[in-house]
Amino acid sequence: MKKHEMMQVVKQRPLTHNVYELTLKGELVRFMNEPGQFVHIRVENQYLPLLRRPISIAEINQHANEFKMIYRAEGAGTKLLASKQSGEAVDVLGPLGHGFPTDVLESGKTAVLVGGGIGVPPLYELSKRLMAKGIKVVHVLGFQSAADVFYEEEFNELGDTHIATVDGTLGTKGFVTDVIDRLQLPYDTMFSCGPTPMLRALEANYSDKPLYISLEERMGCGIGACFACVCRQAEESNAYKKICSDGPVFQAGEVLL
Amino acid sequence: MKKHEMMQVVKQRPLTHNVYELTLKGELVRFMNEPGQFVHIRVENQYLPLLRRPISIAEINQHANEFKMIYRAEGAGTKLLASKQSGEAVDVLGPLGHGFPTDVLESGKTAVLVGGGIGVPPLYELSKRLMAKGIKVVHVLGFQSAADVFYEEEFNELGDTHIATVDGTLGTKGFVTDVIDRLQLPYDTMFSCGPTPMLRALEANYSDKPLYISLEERMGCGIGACFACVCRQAEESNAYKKICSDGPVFQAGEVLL
Amino acid sequence: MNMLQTKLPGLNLKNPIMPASGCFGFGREYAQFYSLDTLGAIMIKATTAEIRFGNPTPRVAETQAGMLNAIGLQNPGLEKVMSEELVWLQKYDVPIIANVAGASVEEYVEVAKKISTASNVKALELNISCPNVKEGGIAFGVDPVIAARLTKAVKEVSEVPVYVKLSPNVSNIVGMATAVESAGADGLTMINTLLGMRLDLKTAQPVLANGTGGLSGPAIKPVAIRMVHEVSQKVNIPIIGMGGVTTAEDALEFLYAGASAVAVGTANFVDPYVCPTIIDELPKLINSLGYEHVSECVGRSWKKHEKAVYHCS
Amino acid sequence: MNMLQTKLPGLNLKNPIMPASGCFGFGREYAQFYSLDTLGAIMIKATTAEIRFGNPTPRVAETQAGMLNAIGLQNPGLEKVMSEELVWLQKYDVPIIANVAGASVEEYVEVAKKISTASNVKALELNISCPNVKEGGIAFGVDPVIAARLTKAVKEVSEVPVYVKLSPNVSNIVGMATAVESAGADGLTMINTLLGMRLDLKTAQPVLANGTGGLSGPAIKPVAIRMVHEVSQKVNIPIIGMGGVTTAEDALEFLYAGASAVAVGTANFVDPYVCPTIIDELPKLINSLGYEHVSECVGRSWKKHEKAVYHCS
Ligand SMILES: Cc1cc2nc3c(=O)[nH]c(=O)nc-3n(C[C@H](O)[C@H](O)[C@H](O)COP(=O)(O)OP(=O)(O)OC[C@H]3O[C@@H](n4cnc5c(N)ncnc54)[C@H](O)[C@@H]3O)c2cc1C
Ligand SMILES: Cc1cc2nc3c(=O)[nH]c(=O)nc-3n(C[C@H](O)[C@H](O)[C@H](O)COP(=O)(O)OP(=O)(O)OC[C@H]3O[C@@H](n4cnc5c(N)ncnc54)[C@H](O)[C@@H]3O)c2cc1C
Ligand SMILES: Cc1cc2nc3c(=O)[nH]c(=O)nc-3n(C[C@H](O)[C@H](O)[C@H](O)COP(=O)(O)O)c2cc1C
Ligand SMILES: Cc1cc2nc3c(=O)[nH]c(=O)nc-3n(C[C@H](O)[C@H](O)[C@H](O)COP(=O)(O)O)c2cc1C
Ligand code: FES
Ligand code: FES
Repeated sequence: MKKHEMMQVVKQRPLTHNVYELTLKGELVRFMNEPGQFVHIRVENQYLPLLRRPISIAEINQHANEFKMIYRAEGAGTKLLASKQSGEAVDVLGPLGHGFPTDVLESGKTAVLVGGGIGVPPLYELSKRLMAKGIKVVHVLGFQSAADVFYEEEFNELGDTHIATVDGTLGTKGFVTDVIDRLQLPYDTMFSCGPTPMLRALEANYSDKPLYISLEERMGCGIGACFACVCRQAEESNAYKKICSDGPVFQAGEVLL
Repeated sequence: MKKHEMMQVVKQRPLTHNVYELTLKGELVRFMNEPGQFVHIRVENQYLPLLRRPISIAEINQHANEFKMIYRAEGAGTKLLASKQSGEAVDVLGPLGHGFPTDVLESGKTAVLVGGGIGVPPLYELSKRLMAKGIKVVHVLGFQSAADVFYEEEFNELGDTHIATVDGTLGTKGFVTDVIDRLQLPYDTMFSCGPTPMLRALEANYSDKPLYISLEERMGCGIGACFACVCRQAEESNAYKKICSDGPVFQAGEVLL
Repeated sequence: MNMLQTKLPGLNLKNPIMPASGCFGFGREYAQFYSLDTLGAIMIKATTAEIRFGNPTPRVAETQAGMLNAIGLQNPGLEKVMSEELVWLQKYDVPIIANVAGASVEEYVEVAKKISTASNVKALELNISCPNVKEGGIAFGVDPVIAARLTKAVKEVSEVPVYVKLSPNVSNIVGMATAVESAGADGLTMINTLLGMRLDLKTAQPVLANGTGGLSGPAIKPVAIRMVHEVSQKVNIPIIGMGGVTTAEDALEFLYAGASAVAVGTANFVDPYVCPTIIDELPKLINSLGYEHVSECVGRSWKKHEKAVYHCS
Repeated sequence: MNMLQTKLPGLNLKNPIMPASGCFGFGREYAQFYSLDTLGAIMIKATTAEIRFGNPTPRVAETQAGMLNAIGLQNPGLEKVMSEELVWLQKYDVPIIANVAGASVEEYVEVAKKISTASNVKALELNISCPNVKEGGIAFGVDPVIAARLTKAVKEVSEVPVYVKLSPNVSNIVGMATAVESAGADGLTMINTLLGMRLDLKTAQPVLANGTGGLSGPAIKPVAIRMVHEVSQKVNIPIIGMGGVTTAEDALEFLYAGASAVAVGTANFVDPYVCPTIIDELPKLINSLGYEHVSECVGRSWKKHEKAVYHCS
């Protein structure tokens, strides 16, 4: 299985003051078949930055051999990535890890997709796939502030989309959990990606129904070889799962948050 | 005195398979008034390569605020430099050091300029200035092979130009000293830049008349602060000169080769 | 003849290039990218008697031309390594160097005794130098007397040659090397990581949950080269060199310094194909410099060789 | 009040940023770029009793995010440094820290005694750790007993506070630090360079004529941060931290680790304006993180501070 390619930049587009959408083209797209997987990006063919950067796959277009990722340009690596122009190549390893299961729901059921900040992107491909299967999707997306919101329209086209901002500048003031509690919506399965405190809150409050969460951790190899990204398995004290290769998506309860 | 500037690339042009001519434009050119001085170039605004690269000033065009340097793209730094395109900027420190004295000769006298390989470039501006003063210039330039020769025509326009190649593919087969011995030309002062063994041979054989040599050494700061580029002074055992700030041009006998 | 063929105690290597311990797991992941048969050997992840979770996360941090790690010897434990990982590796024609760790001499001895009986384990690598293990690992790595005692104890039970992995965090690396040589070590591997730290700008706290971690990658290569150069002149056992190797040129620099073989760690994370690429390019590189066999390069920085092969112009 | 003002034994600094010894000569060259009044202090090049030529060239080699140097303590000698360099420096309002070196305790004592009488020399920096001096410097730097003896001898004759510069090439940096503290050191400066080597691909020989050299630059910062973090928790004298500082962020990391002031070495070669740039940016940086004075940052990685200033989102 081919996992490594110099992929072509098709488009680089700012979504907010510091969030970018990058469209890449190449053969690897053929292997991208699970929402929630990620790619491991080498930004420079140099020693600075040395390590690859893990970024979720946000949208897959098999037809055009293209995929999109959405990322926040914050540190050295992602800032450099944001400077890549159409026509340049980006060194991609992936798709990696295990994504969100879409076969746990039948047509007609309802899924709630809960995203926090830069955890929102992988939910987009997931939502598209769920909708294509006839599943009703509701999105609850949390951001710091109105200026940080992205993809609201795109999600709106797929299903109801509720925004929460910490400072109240858009949508509900507060956290995603405030929205979910307020909505009181009947749903069958919840899918989520975002900061760990958010995931913990979801696990604490909505574990009565199936809940899938996508985790983040600092990575070395990104493929399961270095033990950098490990979390404890819930049941056994020293047993562990690797987020990069066993995850990043786990069922709530499978691992300790 | 201003010594540092982000200078604009005006032109980048290959002269041989691995030698390039780079034309830069900027205010620093105003301070370039001595043939044989050098600039200290930071190729990347990163930590790789970390150190600056010393490169001689090959031609000064005060009128256009431009100067040329000619360099061999061999290691990491110079290869990167060769990739700089017109419109990009290059971080330049200089002009640095002390160059060839042109006031040691009067109009009507004869100067022999002896260059070896990538030591040839600084002799070009020197030759132009000597010629402008009415001094007769004769050039003896040594290279590995015909494929390595550059600026033959340019030098020819200023004065007689004799080429030596180690493999005999152009001009005299052998070293510059072979040419000088053969020519037996009457001259008043010799100026030289090239590999140390060449300079040693010149010093050994032609010290009866004034001889000025330009030295090379690995550099740290390039301005005299780090003691990386030091050579011994001939007369006193522990006395020293810094090539970057006391040189790179010395009179033969001033320092130990 | 194969110009990369390299013979070391217990090891008959197709080539002198191998992934370093902890940077290649037990090989499964990289087997997705290329056949492990390509490799000279594989240094597997440190194995302890029982399953270990290791340190809390974050466990890695990037630095200038390097990285810090504080994995903390996480591994599935001796039994699983033997029954699952080593058995799985048997399908490849590649010698395994088992990295042995523990919190006590007894644990080292237990792991060494058992793991050295696995059919594809051709040598042990005694990890006395992991800076991330608090219970005693660090003391083993910086004290020549303890290191020698441990080496001796393991030698007594091991079925295969024992290489001792040296820590660079010492005043006197030659003293450590000669101490374990006298205690019976068959070879040395060096260097392990330099102890380092990175602080987060916003929180002022260490990026690694463990506080300190081991520095690896290109940044440490000059230190590694210096130590291999020093030690190789003072011992009569071979050295497997490592620290920052990313290219065939880097590998050759280690051979020149005095290493007989070279391991590649961090670079695997950057480029999963780095080992086969180096194996591919090394013969061309040494040929271009006038050598006919990789062994001619070993120790060339300090050995007097009869034949001067390269003529600088 | 000046938010960068820093008080250390003997030193009343406008700001905690200063060029490191050996990377700034005696200031003349950088005075062409900016007024030396800008600097917190200046650590001048190591001074010995007599003029020294130092090591043969080449003396520097580039490495990944670092450089090796083997200058070998070249300097014009005590008399010239005092009569020419220090006198020239008097025109600036900047305290000088004189880096003192020698081949014997007697030489250190001689230099320390005389140079500490210069009116602008406000402190000495005892260079016990230069890895490029063969006659004994290295032994001073790795042996706590000798280091303590030397510190004591110099303290007895010095007219100004004495800072001891620690070598990172040791197993136990805390042991070295506490040894010189007990011997009377008023402060520490750390770290000096890591001993390293680079080999030339074509000749197989070391690039440096001296063979080994000292590794400096961004590559070594994680090691320096770790050592400052470790030592600052174990001593009661202030530390001037250094090793790879290139930006205000790097300087802040050293303060967090436990340094009270920060020196900049190699980065001066890359960007002659690096010190004034850091001095300019440091106040903005610490303000943006919620601090009002640079001293609030010192040791923040391990100290319990009353007021939590930054709130991560
Ligand atoms: C499975 C997975 C999927 C992700 N998907 C996305 C995404 O779709 N969009 C997005 O913007 N971000 C995503 N992230 C986070 C992203 O990896 C980090 O923002 C990025 O690595 C930071 O790099 P930098 O160069 O900006 O920061 P630097 O500060 O230069 O990074 C230094 C080091 O820390 C690591 N690091 C820093 N922050 C994080 C983090 N939050 N998680 C993991 N490693 C980190 C970097 O990879 C690098 O090794 C994902 C992380 C994981 C693990
Ligand atoms: C005063 C002076 C003037 C020079 N003028 C010219 C010129 O006009 N044209 C030209 O092509 N070359 C010139 N050189 C040589 C030039 O500096 C080196 O070729 C260049 O630094 C090599 O850099 P690299 O990135 O190719 O090599 P790398 O191998 O990447 O260099 C590694 C390190 O070694 C140093 N280094 C390597 N070779 C030399 C060398 N021969 N001299 C000094 N430092 C070296 C580099 O500066 C760098 O610090 C001059 C050198 C000096 C001292
Ligand atoms: C993530 C990681 C894990 C490591 N784990 C081990 C280990 O388990 N045992 C060991 O002896 N060395 C371990 N090392 C050290 C490497 O084997 C190697 O000695 C070191 O990283 C230097 O080589 P490099 O610069 O090529 O990475 C580890 C290194 C890294 C980066
Ligand atoms: C070229 C050079 C010369 C140095 N000379 C001295 C010296 O004379 N005395 C000394 O104590 N340290 C000397 N050092 C060490 C520096 O002062 C500093 O401790 C070290 O370089 C780490 O800092 P950096 O990474 O910022 O360069 C020298 C360093 C370099 C690079
Ligand atoms: S990042 Fe290496 S195991 Fe997950
Ligand atoms: S290069 Fe620093 S003194 Fe000449």
